[in-house]
Amino acid sequence: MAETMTSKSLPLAKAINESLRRALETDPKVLVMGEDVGKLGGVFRVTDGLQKDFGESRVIDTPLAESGIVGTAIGLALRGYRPVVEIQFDGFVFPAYDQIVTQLAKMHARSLGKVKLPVVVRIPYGGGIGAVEHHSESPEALFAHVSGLKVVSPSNASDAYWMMQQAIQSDDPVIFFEPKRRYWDKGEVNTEAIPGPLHKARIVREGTDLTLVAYGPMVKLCQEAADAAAEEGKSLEVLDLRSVSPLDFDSVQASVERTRRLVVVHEASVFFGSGAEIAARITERCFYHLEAPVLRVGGYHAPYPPARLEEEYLPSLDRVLDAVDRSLAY
Amino acid sequence: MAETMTSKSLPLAKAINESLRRALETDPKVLVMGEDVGKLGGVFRVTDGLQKDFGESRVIDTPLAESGIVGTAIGLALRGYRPVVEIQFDGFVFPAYDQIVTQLAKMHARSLGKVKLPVVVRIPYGGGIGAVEHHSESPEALFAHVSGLKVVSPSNASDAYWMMQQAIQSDDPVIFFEPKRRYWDKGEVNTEAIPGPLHKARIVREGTDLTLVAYGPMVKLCQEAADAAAEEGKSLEVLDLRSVSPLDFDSVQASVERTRRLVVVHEASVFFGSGAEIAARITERCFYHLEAPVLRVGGYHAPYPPARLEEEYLPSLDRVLDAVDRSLAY
Amino acid sequence: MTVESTAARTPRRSAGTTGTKSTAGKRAPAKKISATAKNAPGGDPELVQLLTPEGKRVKSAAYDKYVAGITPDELRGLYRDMVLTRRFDAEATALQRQGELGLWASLLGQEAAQIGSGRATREDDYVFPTYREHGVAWCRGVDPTNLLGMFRGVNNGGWDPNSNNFHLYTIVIGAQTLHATGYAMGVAMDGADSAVIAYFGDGASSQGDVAESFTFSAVYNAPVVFFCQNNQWAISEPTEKQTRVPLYQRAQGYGFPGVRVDGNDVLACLAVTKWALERARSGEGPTLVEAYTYRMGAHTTSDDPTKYRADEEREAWEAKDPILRLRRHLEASNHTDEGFFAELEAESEALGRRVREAVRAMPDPDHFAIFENVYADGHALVDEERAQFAAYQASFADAEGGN
Amino acid sequence: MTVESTAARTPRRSAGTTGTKSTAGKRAPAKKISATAKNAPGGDPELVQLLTPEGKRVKSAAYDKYVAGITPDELRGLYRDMVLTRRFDAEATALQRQGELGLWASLLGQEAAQIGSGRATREDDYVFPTYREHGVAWCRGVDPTNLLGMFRGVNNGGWDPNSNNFHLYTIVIGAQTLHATGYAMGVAMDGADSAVIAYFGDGASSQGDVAESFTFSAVYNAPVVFFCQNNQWAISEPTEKQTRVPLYQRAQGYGFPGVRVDGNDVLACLAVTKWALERARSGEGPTLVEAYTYRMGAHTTSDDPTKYRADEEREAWEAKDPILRLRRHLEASNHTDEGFFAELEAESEALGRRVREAVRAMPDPDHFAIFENVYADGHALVDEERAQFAAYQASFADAEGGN
Ligand SMILES: Cc1ncc(C[n+]2csc(CCOP(=O)(O)OP(=O)(O)O)c2C)c(N)n1
Ligand SMILES: Cc1ncc(C[n+]2csc(CCOP(=O)(O)OP(=O)(O)O)c2C)c(N)n1
Ligand SMILES: [Mg+2]
Ligand SMILES: [Mg+2]
Repeated sequence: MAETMTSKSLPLAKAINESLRRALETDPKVLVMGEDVGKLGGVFRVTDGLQKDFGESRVIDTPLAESGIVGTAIGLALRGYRPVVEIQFDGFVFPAYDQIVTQLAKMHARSLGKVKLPVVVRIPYGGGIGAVEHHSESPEALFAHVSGLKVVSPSNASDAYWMMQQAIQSDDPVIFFEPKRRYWDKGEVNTEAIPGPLHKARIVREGTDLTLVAYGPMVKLCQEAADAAAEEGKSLEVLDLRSVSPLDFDSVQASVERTRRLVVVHEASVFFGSGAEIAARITERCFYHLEAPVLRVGGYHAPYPPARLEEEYLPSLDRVLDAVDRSLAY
Repeated sequence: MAETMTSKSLPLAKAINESLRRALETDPKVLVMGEDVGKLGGVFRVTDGLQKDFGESRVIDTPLAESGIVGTAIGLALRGYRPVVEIQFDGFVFPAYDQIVTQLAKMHARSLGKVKLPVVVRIPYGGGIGAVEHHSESPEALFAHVSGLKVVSPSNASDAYWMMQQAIQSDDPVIFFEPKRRYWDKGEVNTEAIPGPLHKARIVREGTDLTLVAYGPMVKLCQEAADAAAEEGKSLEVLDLRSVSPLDFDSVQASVERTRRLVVVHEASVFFGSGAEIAARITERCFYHLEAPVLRVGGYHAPYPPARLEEEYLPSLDRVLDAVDRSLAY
Repeated sequence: MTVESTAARTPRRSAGTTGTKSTAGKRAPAKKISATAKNAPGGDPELVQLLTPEGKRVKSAAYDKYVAGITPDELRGLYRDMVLTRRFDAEATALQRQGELGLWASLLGQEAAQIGSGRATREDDYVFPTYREHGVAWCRGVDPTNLLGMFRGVNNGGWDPNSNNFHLYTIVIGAQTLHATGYAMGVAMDGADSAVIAYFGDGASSQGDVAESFTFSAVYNAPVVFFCQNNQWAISEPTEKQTRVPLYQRAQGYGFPGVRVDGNDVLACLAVTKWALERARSGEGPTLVEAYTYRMGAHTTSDDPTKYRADEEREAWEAKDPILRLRRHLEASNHTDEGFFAELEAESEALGRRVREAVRAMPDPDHFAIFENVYADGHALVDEERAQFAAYQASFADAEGGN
Repeated sequence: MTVESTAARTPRRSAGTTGTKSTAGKRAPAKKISATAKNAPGGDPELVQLLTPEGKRVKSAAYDKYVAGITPDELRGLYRDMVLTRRFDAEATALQRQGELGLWASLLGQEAAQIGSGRATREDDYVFPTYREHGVAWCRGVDPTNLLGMFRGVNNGGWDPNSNNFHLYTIVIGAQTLHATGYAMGVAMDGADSAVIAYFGDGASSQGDVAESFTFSAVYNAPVVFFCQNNQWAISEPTEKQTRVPLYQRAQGYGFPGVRVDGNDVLACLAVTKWALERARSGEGPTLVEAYTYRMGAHTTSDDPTKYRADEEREAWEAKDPILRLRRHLEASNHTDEGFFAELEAESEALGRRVREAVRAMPDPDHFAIFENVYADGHALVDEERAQFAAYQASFADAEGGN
């Protein structure tokens, strides 16, 4: 893509930063809040410079209490604000889980539609950065199971920019999972392109022999797997889900009806993970099309391991290709 | 079964009560703790009379704070106690979710096996009792996805009695989901029978045309469905999973290899629910055996509705039979 | 004859109220937060009381001014509010017994705490209740029949929170205190001089969320009043299971004042809440009010208090009845006559009848309501499931038609 | 030359210690809980100090007795502890820079708070740390190299908590205060007279879990000391983002005393913690100690404090350095000589070397460790996945073998 005035190459983290900046500029009701989001600009610098430019009442350093952060964000939303909340790391969202599940997710329904809670909960998630415990988890399934929430995860800078715009504009609470190990990956961002819908999957690469489905950090891995498979003469289609709830089953189904084989890849534990839901529903929708059972590649049913073991724990090129081979062997 | 000295007919709630009593008698390290478990004997009377007989330091009324309850139970377990914690209703477990997920589930692994946390978290769960919001939910998938936890749910008085014994004896944390709408259902309990393993499924009824899989409150419904189907000449096998994590896939597989059709029934939302995991794994294991996709009957992707709508929300005889018919139609 | 709350309010949520007694308008610039929490005016009274159980007006140097201008008419209004609230509550309890409601959480005994504090709020203030604030709802002008929907099981909250600035009932203990704090932060950001009041119980004081709301409100100096009705019991647990010191003292360690008020004294509750709300308005930040009262009835209609508490305790509190107390005061002051009480009795009866009729007429929700309002912007899966549900429902119609 | 903590302890977890200064044995029957929290002895001192920054010993009527019998040898021991802890910490920081550790959380500046409080504990006491209590670990006799495993990424906690009654590091802020409280409840149930100490930071004070641990410990009168190291910063947030009054005051509203101690004064930290632990032992329940100190370095090696704080602040605190202060005192008291310092320097070097070597020699964990210790009693799925993993791994070996 030719670089235009409105198109620039940005790391994913910076794309989110610019998206937040745009939202803060456009809508005086937008707030950014969380631990260390102010002067420090967040531990990943995603909110870098925002407090300086928008002030302490728009970009708010909060006390160290996640339930309090989400709970007060709900109150601010009730007052007409649109808070974008940062949870510092995936493993620290759980103190806020009660407020998210019992309040944020349900208040719209509880009020018979009278109350809207346009709150975005940003969560840097996933592993691969050599971090200590609680800093590498992928808890998306724990939110997708909960109705009332929307759950999305961009895989690249452009999606990060635009999906954040759309998440903030959404009148529903959105859990926004940011693939932290891709924060520094650059991508072209066109800040004027009209984006597709927030919850629509995107074919990243077309193929005919098998469909790889992923979202967030695993999309890149699947692209690499498709490259590697291509060298062996296998044509893999790669689908970036972008949204886990709602999940664009139509796009997955359409792809699988063509390729007849499906492998789902995510970092989260396989057991009760997104892959289970995708496998179950796609098998129901494509029962006569599937030449092989839907296979899943993901984390094991074990706590995310210490950094020196994470390579073995995480889906890798070889593990994806192994699943591809197993699927093709049917 | 003939009533012996050690066999008696008990409501499910009373079976748990007697099981707790036995544990308190047998092991001085066993504690019962929670809101209103003492003098009141719990809002469902499951702990009725226990404080009177074992005193306030064995049967402990706690402050109204679920995180505190589970967090201090962890500390007590570290000191060598075996706390059985009550969460008053399903919808109130979420304030404790952080302690459960980040501490209770992970401490054994974190300590490289040095620390064991034999904590049982009792949760009366599920709907069908005409209750107000937060009192009818089925959050089991949110615990099954988390490694380090075991998740079980008895369907009848005998299992309630014995599974509680086994859960308390287990050196792992066990989330014990009690089917509150079956609390008053009576069943024969033999307090001397040697039970099967805690995590093994049980064939409740043999059949040849299709397998119904359920646990907790839905087992009875599946039995009724099998009865109704039998009248139409359909032979359904009913499997009571008893344990959601670990999940006895071997037994499900064995059954499905015979019946070639599977319907999973649970109250929780279908989306990202137990049925997804069962469908995905059984499809993988029985790909060439299945004549139809695994079908799921469960709650909708919507908050548990107000009482006057719960009948429509919950799996019903008709909805189960409808899924059976759809499966058999393949 | 229709019966409405004395002060049915026009829906509005922003500042600049036209409310009678308010000096509405822009928020005063936040005062510098003092490094230590100042105590309530008048030192650290263990229990603020303006009316004795016998109805005698006692002086309070600190709080008299907040009720100084109160007219006999307003006093009768408070009395009327309490009587009608109690009548409504009794009717709801009866309706539960008759099977019209699945559950009821009675406020019996807490009328003064609720009417006193509720009447202290200004139209543009915002209220975050628990599940028991029927009296506060009354003061806010919420139609009492609306409160019954969730207890009947036809909805999870049957009113528009923004119509009366009265949020939906919150069942998860303590959660609403954070919503109140966030809302109050928003009020302050808007530069409005409204205040927010969050209700919670003695049991709730143990929840982490309540503590976090204290921290947030103190740090941001949010204009919020924490109104704790210490009714001595959290279901079966006495307050000693939650704290070993009086609850109002909790505030001080967070840097704002706490005060204990006689929760069965409607005048004292009115005065203390007014004081606290004025602090909020004038930029002095949060206050904790502990209304010391008693849950005269069961926790809810599902509860059996004989399991855990003695009759004598209840009897002792009956002598401090909030309604009786004000009646004695009104009578001693010659503010009432036979006619007033007779009229009120008729009004009560009418209210009871209206509530009864309204509940019985409340239709079951449409089945498709399950799928409504799950999302504001829609969700593909909900649409899909709704369609499946419709087809499934239709299949019965077909089958029936086919018979 | 091996370097060990001055008081390496034999593993034990029950009461009845043989520890030198303990009057171990059965717990005193719990005293009746007083209705109001008593203040720390000596009134409500804003800051307990026994050594000025210049090393001058100042008198404290309330706390002198807790360090009255301290010998020059013990003073030198405290000094040695602080110096070696700082050396260890510096070595770990260096190892992180060299890529041997993935992360390090330095305790630089907090040596007095940690050594003072750590040395106040008795062998049978139990410690619940955060992730920064390297000095306390040292006092408990945990081999410092064991602390490095989680920062290197080879484990999530590399020691047996029951060997030294020193729990694993807890990263989720505040969670451990509840574990400490529960453990202390268990101690009390056992009738033991051990005490428990829970460490947490100023930032942690905002977490609901910490508030709930205050409530539980107060209600059950649990023998626990809450030791808050207020190092002025929670990553980039100054303490004002967590509270608007001094943190030690938080305790009072929960019904137990709080005291602020100069966290850079090892003697004061020792004395105040001893006082608090003795309260716990003698059935007087919980205490909050706020050690007022300063995080001299970055939050962790990933942090860049220049983004959010000025150098001058750090410089001001350098003048209050905890090690320098005790050194001045020792020198002024003629308790040390050249030899002592030289020997300590050598010991430091040896410790540094040992840590370096141990870390470099730390092997990566076996791949199968992923599947170990997930459950104590096993789990079918873990077994299945382990087997699949083994087969998958073997397939490479096969492939390689086949080449
Ligand atoms: C988080 C949570 N835990 C438990 C419950 C169950 N529950 C409902 S009311 C109640 C007692 C509340 O006591 P208190 O706060 O004193 O309020 P009161 O009912 O006395 O008005 C409990 C335990 C709940 N609703 N939410
Ligand atoms: C629940 C939770 N939220 C956020 C974090 C990320 N985090 C790690 S340390 C820290 C600051 C802690 O500050 P403080 O309690 O003062 O301790 P200090 O680091 O200063 O010793 C934060 C926010 C965490 N570990 N846990
Ligand atoms: Mg109460
Ligand atoms: Mg700090």
